[in-house]
Amino acid sequence: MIPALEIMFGFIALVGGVSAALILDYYGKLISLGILVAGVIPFIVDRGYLDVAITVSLIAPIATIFVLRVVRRADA
Amino acid sequence: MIALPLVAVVAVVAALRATFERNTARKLPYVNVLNFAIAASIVLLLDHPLSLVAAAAYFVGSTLEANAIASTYAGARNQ
Amino acid sequence: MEATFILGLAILLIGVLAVAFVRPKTYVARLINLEIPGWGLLLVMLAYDETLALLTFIAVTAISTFVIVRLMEWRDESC
Amino acid sequence: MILTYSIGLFVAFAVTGIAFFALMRETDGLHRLLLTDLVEVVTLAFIALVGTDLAEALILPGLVVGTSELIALSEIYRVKEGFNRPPSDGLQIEVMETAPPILAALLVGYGIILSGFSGGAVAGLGVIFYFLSRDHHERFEVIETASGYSWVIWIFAFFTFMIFPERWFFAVMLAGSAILVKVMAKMSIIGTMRGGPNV
Repeated sequence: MIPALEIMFGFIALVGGVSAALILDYYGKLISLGILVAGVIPFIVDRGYLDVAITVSLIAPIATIFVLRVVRRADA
Repeated sequence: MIALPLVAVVAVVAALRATFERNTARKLPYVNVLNFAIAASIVLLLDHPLSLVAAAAYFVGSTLEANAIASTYAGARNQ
Repeated sequence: MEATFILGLAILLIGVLAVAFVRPKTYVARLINLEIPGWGLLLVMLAYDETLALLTFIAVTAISTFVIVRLMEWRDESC
Repeated sequence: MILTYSIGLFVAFAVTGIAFFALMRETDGLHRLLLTDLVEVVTLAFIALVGTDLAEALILPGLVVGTSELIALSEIYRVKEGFNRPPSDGLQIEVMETAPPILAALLVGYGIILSGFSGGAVAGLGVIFYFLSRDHHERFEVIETASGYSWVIWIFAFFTFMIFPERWFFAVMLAGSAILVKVMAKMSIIGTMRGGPNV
């Protein structure tokens, strides 16, 4: 991967991480976690671990759905 | 070779718009754009038959996540 | 190698700061923030090609999230 | 390479300091449990910095111990605080109607290909997710029976290693699949532990 692309995808991951840390709303936090995952996935693919990328992209939404159960109770 | 940087620029713009959008419900379309762009860049990054499967898996997973967040948010607002 | 490693360390640092000095100080916010250092550690492991540890780590993180979620549900129901 | 390692070690030390500082200042029980999970992640970063197959061999037992420790601590906390009313039904959104069978099937299939503890964790996560979205009764006998048989297979593979060392490949296959079933059974029991009538 050329350095410009690394900077771009790394920037997406950093933006997702920082905003997940700073946003106060729970739903906004979960959306920012999605952005963080979106920035991390191209690095995994670039190193050739496609099986890891498939597993990670299937497990990440499951963890989000687990958290949503608590968020709905805390929000209501 | 212009396709991959273009997709990456789209992804960066979508991520920035999604981050700096105040309204939570209005963040979700930008997140969907970001997911499209990342799924495209997975295919373009690695020339391998399995990368299509990886892009499909990422697309399914991220769409599921966005849908789950959206419907929970809507359900919490309706009550 | 370098970019992945440094990005992983940065996200690990951001995540640990976010969990340690969490705002608002609620259980749910801390649980959501707890996922950020996990992704940083994933990138560090990725830089050293520790595939099997990485896969197990992701699955175990999701499982421990579920364990804490279940504990919180018991707590909400009983209080 | 050496510079990379020193930077990583420095960041790992700083992060560990922050995590233990937060753990020291915290007094609430559930917050302390969450911070214990954070400390586990942070200390795994030290091991990951070793960066060879040794690191991989050290991380896997750390993860096993961390999971079982977290499960045990959460049970102790629940009993100590007297949370004895089981939670009601979970998330009622339309995604949970159709997605769990497909995702669970994919994860279990991939877990079977992986085998061993990693496969067990991945497949167990799929089974947890499936049980979470369905009503589940009287399935414990089946799970416990499968777990018991897999224990027998594991012991059998161990004796095969001892007595017939030339059949090592067969023994490795047996042991891997047995550990897979065992870990998957244990993890899926977490998914059903919602305080039903037969827990």
